[in-house]
Order: sequence, then structure tokens, then C-alpha cells
Amino acid sequence: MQINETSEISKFKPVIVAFCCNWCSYAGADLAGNNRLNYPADVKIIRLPCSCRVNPMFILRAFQKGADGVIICGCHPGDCHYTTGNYYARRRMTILFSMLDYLGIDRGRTRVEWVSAAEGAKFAATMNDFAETVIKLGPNKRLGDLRCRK
Amino acid sequence: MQEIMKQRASVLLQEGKVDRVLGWQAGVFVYDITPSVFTNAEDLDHGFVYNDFCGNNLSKYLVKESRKEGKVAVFLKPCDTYSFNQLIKENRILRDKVYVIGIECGGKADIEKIKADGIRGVTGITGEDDTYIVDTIYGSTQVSKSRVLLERCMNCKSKKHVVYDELIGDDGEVQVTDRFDMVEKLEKMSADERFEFWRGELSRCIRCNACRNVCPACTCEKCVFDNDDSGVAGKASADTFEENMYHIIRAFHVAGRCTDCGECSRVCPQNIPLHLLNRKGIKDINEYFGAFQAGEDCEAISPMTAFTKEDVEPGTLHTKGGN
Amino acid sequence: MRKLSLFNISKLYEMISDNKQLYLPVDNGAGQAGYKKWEYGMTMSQALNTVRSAKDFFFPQTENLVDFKMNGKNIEIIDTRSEAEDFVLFGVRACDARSFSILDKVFLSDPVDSFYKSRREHGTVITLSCTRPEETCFCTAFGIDPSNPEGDISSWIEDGDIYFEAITDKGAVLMDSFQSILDEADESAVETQKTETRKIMAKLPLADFNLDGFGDAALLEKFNSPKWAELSRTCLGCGTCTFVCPTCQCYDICDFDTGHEVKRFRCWDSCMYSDFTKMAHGNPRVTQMEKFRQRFMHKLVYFPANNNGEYGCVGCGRCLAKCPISMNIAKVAKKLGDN
Amino acid sequence: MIEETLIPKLGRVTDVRIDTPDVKTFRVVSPDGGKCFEHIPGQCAMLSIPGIGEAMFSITSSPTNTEYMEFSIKKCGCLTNWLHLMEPGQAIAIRGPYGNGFPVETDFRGKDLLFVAGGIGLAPLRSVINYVRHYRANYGTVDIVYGSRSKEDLVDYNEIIEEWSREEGVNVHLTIDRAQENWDGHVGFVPNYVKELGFDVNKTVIICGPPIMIKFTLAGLQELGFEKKQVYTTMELKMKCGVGKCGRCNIGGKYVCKDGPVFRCDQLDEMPNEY
Repeated sequence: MQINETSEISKFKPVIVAFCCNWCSYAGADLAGNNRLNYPADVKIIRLPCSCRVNPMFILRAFQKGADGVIICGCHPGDCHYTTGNYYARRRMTILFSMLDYLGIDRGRTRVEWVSAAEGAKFAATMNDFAETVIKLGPNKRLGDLRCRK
Repeated sequence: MQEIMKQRASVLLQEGKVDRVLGWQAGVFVYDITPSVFTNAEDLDHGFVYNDFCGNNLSKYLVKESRKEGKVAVFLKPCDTYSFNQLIKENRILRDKVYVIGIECGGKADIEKIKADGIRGVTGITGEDDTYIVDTIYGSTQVSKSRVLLERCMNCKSKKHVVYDELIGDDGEVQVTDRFDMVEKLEKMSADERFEFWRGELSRCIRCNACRNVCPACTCEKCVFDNDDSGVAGKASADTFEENMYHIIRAFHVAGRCTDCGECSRVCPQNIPLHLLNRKGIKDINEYFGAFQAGEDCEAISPMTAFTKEDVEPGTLHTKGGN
Repeated sequence: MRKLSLFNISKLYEMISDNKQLYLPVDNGAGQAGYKKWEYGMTMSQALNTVRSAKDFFFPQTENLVDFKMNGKNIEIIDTRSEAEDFVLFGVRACDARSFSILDKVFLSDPVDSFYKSRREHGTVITLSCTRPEETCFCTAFGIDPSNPEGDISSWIEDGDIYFEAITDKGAVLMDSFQSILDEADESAVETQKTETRKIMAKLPLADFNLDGFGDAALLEKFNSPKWAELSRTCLGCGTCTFVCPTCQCYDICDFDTGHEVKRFRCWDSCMYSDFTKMAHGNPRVTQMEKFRQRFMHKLVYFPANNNGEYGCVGCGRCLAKCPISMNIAKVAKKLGDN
Repeated sequence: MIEETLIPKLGRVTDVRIDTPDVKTFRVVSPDGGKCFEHIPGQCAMLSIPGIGEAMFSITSSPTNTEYMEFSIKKCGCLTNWLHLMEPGQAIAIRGPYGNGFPVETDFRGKDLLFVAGGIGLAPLRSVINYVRHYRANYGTVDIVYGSRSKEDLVDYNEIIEEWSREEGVNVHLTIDRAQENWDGHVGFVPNYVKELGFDVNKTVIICGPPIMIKFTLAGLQELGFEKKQVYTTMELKMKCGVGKCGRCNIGGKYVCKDGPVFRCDQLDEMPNEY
């Protein structure tokens, strides 16, 4: 039984959607790539002008269409290209993720991280860590759409 | 009370102070009351009613009514004034076109709760202190008023009018409630239990949009769920996901603006406890960004359009609470 | 007429669900009734009626029509229809039973809706008489006798026994399958119940509800009535009345891209919604008044005009109980009617 | 399983013709060649691109054309924008035919016909015009009054000039809203032009165009002595099913998709004014 479980976990390839702000985190991801740092290929990056651009609907639709985890990356608080965008994002995501948790969606499936353009290593580490968490949680069954399963 | 209100409305109309009065109109039974606009004393005499079933929050109608020609008077219960204030703050109501008459409220009754014990064929309900005498075609029964109040009235947050031009009856005080009890109870459950709870409730949703359309915080000209151009619209309960999403997004969109007026739960044909979603938002805001009651003060800064540099990190929530 | 003691009713449920799906009204957590698939231990709700009507079983809120697979410039059309399973609806009231014949007029008229037809053919309806109607009931205005409901099999609960009578061939076949546990019964108990119920019906507050002055001839007069503005003034534009209504049958057809195929599904739609008639070049029903008018004109004027005077309402009273602002067909008919 | 009208058939676009800056005409055939289905002039079909949308379009080719069907479509919304990006070879989903069509074999037979069209309103009439031209002997003289904003906005301009106006017994009267270079024809709005031309009142009129044009042309025709029962028009409302069941395209008790889209103007008077 134990063996079965682990093998199933190792087989599970999660789909992770990362919303990255154009100015810091996307550049951070770029740096991670340039430095040949490893992070899971299952992370699909979506570039946004600012972490504050994330509409809660984006996150939910990502889950609907098969994402197992959603992570939002932006500039460190205080470093926003638009001065204050990430502060608003922070408040919004606090409320939204708390609400998702309240509905019984595992907390580990959502995350917000601040990654600067110079933090390629942090980007890779964050993604590795997040992917690991999501793999432990297994496939997203609670917020997925039955119609989207193959 | 009803007679005083009717009198006052009719004087206001006669004096020309207002052109219309927004109030409640009696129906066929004692409880099927319709919000209505009265323009003359005859109409008022004919149908104006104020009783324990006038639950409708009239403030949302003012978004449209205050943009019409002339001035409108409106009767607002204490909790309705919070919604009104919030709408003023959002520039949805033109304040100088509205004459607010605050009215005392002793809690509104829920006909479905009265009927829950198998009472059928209600022909009349008369109240005496804490007891209703319910006449039905099968005989008459008594029910305790405190047991059949609307959920929001059982946890009445305030008997104080936060805004009014004149007052009929007495102004009360902000109440101490345990309205977050159920939210806390849910928070303490495991994620699995919470998921089961909400699936049980939300799976009954028929996507009639009554909660949205009655909500004084939902005043968008075009709701995202109706707007095909948004790319994320969806009006069908095509999958369990769509039900979940509709309610999550709605709760999120009204976070920081919801006054907890409880209309969503009142109108839900499937009795889904939607207030529990909104109260979670209110509770979180109180907890993370400081105590805030939407609509209390129309000058206060709304928590979702503000920030501090020391705000809580969403990440820290992952290690908080049960589970 | 045959009867069964209520003590043995679960035996009956068991026998039916042995080879068919059995659905019956049961209490849900929120103190209301809804149809559920029977499982061992479930008992029928005491509520007069369910919140959602029984139309769901023939015309579900959403159903898949067809799938498409897109590949470059090519489209593959996949017919996903499958034969419906046999099912039995138990405890349907007279009003809902009539609503099926109204839906039939829409979906079985040419061209036949094959999705509806398949379900209709596979469903058997066991109706149950009403003995304690609500104040919101006005089915008698549409010639419905709640004490003697239509259906494939009619049933009556009286004094600890449930009486059955097969009405249609389909009903007779089903009744044969559980004939073994039924006893012979005479009709006197049922007849007494019918008389009693009819007496109560006459006492209801809406017993004098009538539709004099409605119908085809009054089309333009009713349509142009100035009273619509006042009636619809506080309508919220939600879809509660249409979604709880057993006869509302308007639907929308939408596409959903799952990422690997496109599913075309239909779902209930409401004439109360803002986008119901919205087109690229405009909307013929701009304000809520026109949308509101459409719903009631459809039921009381347009539908009878197209169906030999039969109204598109069965008087179940759901919209009376559920409308957030308590504006309903009874008030509309009264205000617009001759009386 | 029985035929289901809501399940579309496959069609393929074999040719895309640019008519005006915002109108293209698409030629559609079934995958094994030939037409997807037969129709009568004035009927419509539901075209859809899965995932984009589905909408009702009038079939602009004549049923006498045995090889293909044509649809003239103006770019105005989500689906039509997509259709305008299509290239030949694209598959589309198609179902139909829907609606009653024009009474070409009954009421129109042997009559002198007057067609009045504005802008894209020519689309449903083109089918009738070509049908009438094909069975020329069955009908009297044909007059076509067609107007648009500018010369470039005249749909099927080549066909009108090359074929229609050269045919015996067919008189074409073109007009554009504002004078422009390289246009020596009439300038002015359609309703006024109809009045100026002053037709014989024994003609049967078929009219289609923007609602405002229909309204004023109808008034003009009545001034000339025409009766409403001589005038036919074709309507359009939002449709989903095409078979009178989804419940949104009704004008009073009549469903445009099933009882229409062709109505006689005196019938419209009996219907509520909600279109």
C-alpha cells in the first residue's frame, strides 16, 4: 500500500500556473533560465504587467482548466514598478486565498511570493518548493471542472 | 407605526418636498410584500404597509430612483442605512435627491421559518409581543417570534441609523452579536469537512442570480458573469466548479463593501447560507486589516482600496488556524 | 384500485429501484424538499412540494448537446447522445404532472427535441394527491384537480395506506412489477379524500383566481397596458421565478472550451436576464419592464394563442413563495385582469 | 437515434469574397460537395464556429444554385469578426434551413415585384432576386431599389452591374447616401428615392434594411398608394435554437425563427411593437 502510494505520487505531474509580474518576477524567471537553474517544467508562466493585474477570476479559471496549484509572483513590497500595485495585490490575495481555504481548497495550492529580477535562484527554489507541496497534495479535485478532465 | 409612516409620507408628498416615496406595498397574503413607489396619497392609502415582513432593503432601488427627475423619500431600517451609506460612498446614489426617513425595526420575520414546522395555508399573522398568532385554513397556531426571525435579525448588528434626514421611532445602539460564531465553527473544521459542508450547500444553487441582483453592493452596470466580452462570463451551473466560482467571486467582489445586510440569504430560493461567505470576508478584514464595518461611515477608507506597508503576508496564512 | 400499507412503502421503493432509478422528494438540509435518487433508508418529504420543479428530469438545467474537436481548419462533430435510463418519479403533485403536458407541447412539436423525447419515454410518473394545499396554490384555476392528479400512475395517501391506480399503459406495466405486494382496495376512502380536498380548495385565498380577459384576443390590449410599468418597477431581474417554474422552458445554447474539445451545451435561461435578447446590433427589450412583460405575456397570452387557449401556468405557487420581492403571476393577473 | 436539429452538420468554406469594407460573402458546401441542405428564398441557417458562437444568417444564394450556398455577412460582433478572419478551406458547423421564407411560389407568382434594400439588407433579398431571375417567365417586371452609405458599401456591386442591370425586365435603381467621386448615380436616402421614382401601386414590395429605413419607406409607399398587405419584410432577432423552442425571438406569440422571418406588413400591425 505504502509503495503504491509513493509510486502514484512520483508519477503525478502537477500543472502549476505562475502569474509573474513583468518587471521583477518574470525577469527573475529569465535569470533562473540564463543561469541554467533547475525548476519543474510543469510550471507555466503567465506574464502580467503587475501582480496587481491578477483578477481572482484568472486564478479560478486556471484551477478550472486543470491547474493543480497557482502561484503569484511580484516585486518585493516597496519595489513595485507602479509604486503600490503589489500592496493591493497582497491584500486581495490575502482575502481570496483565505476564502478559498474557507471553502475547503487546500492552502498549499495557492501561494504569493515576492521575487526580484536579481533573484533567479530564489525563483527556482520557490518553484521547486511549491511544486513539491502540490505534488504532496496530489491532483486538484476540488476546484477542477469535470468537463476539462481528459 | 404604519399609520404614522403613511401620514408622514403623504404630508411630504402634499408639501411637495418629495415627488415619490419608496416603501412597501401589501400583497395578497400578509407576508408577500413588494417594494413599491408611491406618488400620491391615494396609492398610499390603498397599499402602503409596514409590518414584520417588510424585509426588503430598499436602498439599492435608489441607485436608479435617485437618478430620475425629482426627489424621492425612502424608508430605511437601521441595517438598510448601512447599505445606503455604502452606496453614497461609492457614488452610486445622489444624496441630495433622496430624503431618508429612518424607521425603527424590531426584527423581521421569515415566513419560511414560520412554515418550517408544517404550518400550511397561512391566511393571517397577528403579533403580540413575542408571539405570533398564525391563522391558517386548517386552524390557528402560535409561534414564538424570536424563533422565526430572519437570520440577519437574529444576529442584528445594529439598531442605530447611521444616516437619516428624519426619524420615526427611536434610534437604537450598535449591537453586540455573535454573528461570526458559525464562521469560526467552520474555520475550526478540517479542510475536508469544510469542503463537504460547502458542496452540500452550494450544490443546491440554481444560478438564479437573486443574491446578486438583490445585493446593494452588486451595482455594476454589467456584471462580469453576464459580460461575454470579459472572457470569463458564465451563467450556467454547468459544473460544480461554476457554482463554486460564482459564489467565491461574488463574495470576493463585495469584500470590504458588504455591510452584512443579509439580503442574499433572505432571497435565496434554496436557502443557501450565503451570509457565511460574506461574513468570512468581513471577519478576515477585521482580523488582518483592522476592525471595519462597511457603511458605518461614508468617509472611512475602504480596506480593499487601501494598504499599509506592514500588511500581513498571504503566505503567513498558510500556517495559521486549524487543519 | 390497489393499496399498500405505508409501513411497507420502503419495500415498494426497493422493488422499483431494483431495475429503474427511483426519484422522490426528500427533505434537504435547508428545511426544504428536493428530488433525490432513492437509497435505502430514505423517506419521502412531508412538504407539499419541492423547491425546484420536476421538470428537471425531462429538461435538465444543463445538458450536453454535441461535442466538437477542432483541428486546424477542420472540425469533427461528435454526437454524444445516449439512450436515457429508465426512471420513475414518485410523489409528483398534480400541478407538476400537468406541467409535463405543457412542456410536451413545446418540445414534442415539430421538430421534436430528441433529448427531451428520450427522457420522456424513459420516465414513468407516479403522482400523489394533495390533501393539505397551501395558500399559494391556485391550480384549480387551470382545471387541475389536485385530489385526482394526472400521471402514469396516480396515488393517494389516506389513513396509513397508499392507494394506486394505473392511468396509462406505461403506468400499468410499472404497476405490474410491484403488483405482488399490493392488496385489492375499494375506492371509498379515496373518494372521501377527494371530496374533502375539493372543499379545502374552495376555501383557499386564491380560489377566486381567474383569467377572464386573457388569451389571444387581448394580445395588444394587455401588451400595451400602462400597468406593466408599475408592476415591474421593483423587479430585480433575477431568474428565481423562471427557474423554480415548472413550465418555463426557455433555454440558451453555449459553448465551453475544455482545452481538448468544445462542448456545446444548453442550459436554462431566463427572459428576466439582461442578455436574453441582446444582439450585436441592440436589444429589443431594453428595460426590465419589457423583460417582465414578456414572462407573463408568454404564460397568459402568447402560449394560449399558440396552444388552443391552454395557459402556460399550472398554479403551483412556487413563484408566489420564492420571488424576492413577492411580485408574481397572481398579482399580475389580478392587476391586468378584468376583475 | 432520431435526427436532432440542434446538432449541426459540417460545412466547408470554399470561397471568400470581399464585398465591401465590412461585408464578406462566404461560399459553403458540404464536405462531400454539393449543398448542405435545400432551402427556399428567405430562409436562414445557423452558422457556428465551436467555442466562438452560433448565429442565424440568411442564405443569400438562390435555391436554384445547385452547387453551393452563399452567406453575405457583415462584421459586427464576436462571431462575425471571427468569420471574417476565415480563409477558404475552413470547416464550419451549419444547421438549417429555418424560417418560412418568401412566398415565391404563391403570392409572388405572376406579380410585378419591387425590391427595396438598404445596406446589408440586400442579403436576404438577393436569394429571391436570383430565384425570380431564374424563373423569369413566372414573374412580371422586377424593380430593385438599393441604397447604401457609399459606393464601396454596396454589397454585390459587381453582380448588380454585370448581371442584374443587364437583364431584360429588371430595372436597378442604385443610390448612395452622400455624393462621392466616381459616382454618377443617384444620391440620397432610400425612402426618398422610392418616393421620387413613384412606382405603380400594383406591385408587390419586398423590403429589407435598417429598421429606420423600413419605417420611412413603408410610410412613403403608403403615400404612393400601396397597401400594407402588399409589402413583405424579413426580420431578425436574437435566436438560439432556430425552431421556436428556446423562447427569445418572439414578437408577441410569433417566433421569428419559425413563423418568420418573413412577415407581411399588415401582419406586423397585429403584433406588439417589440422589435
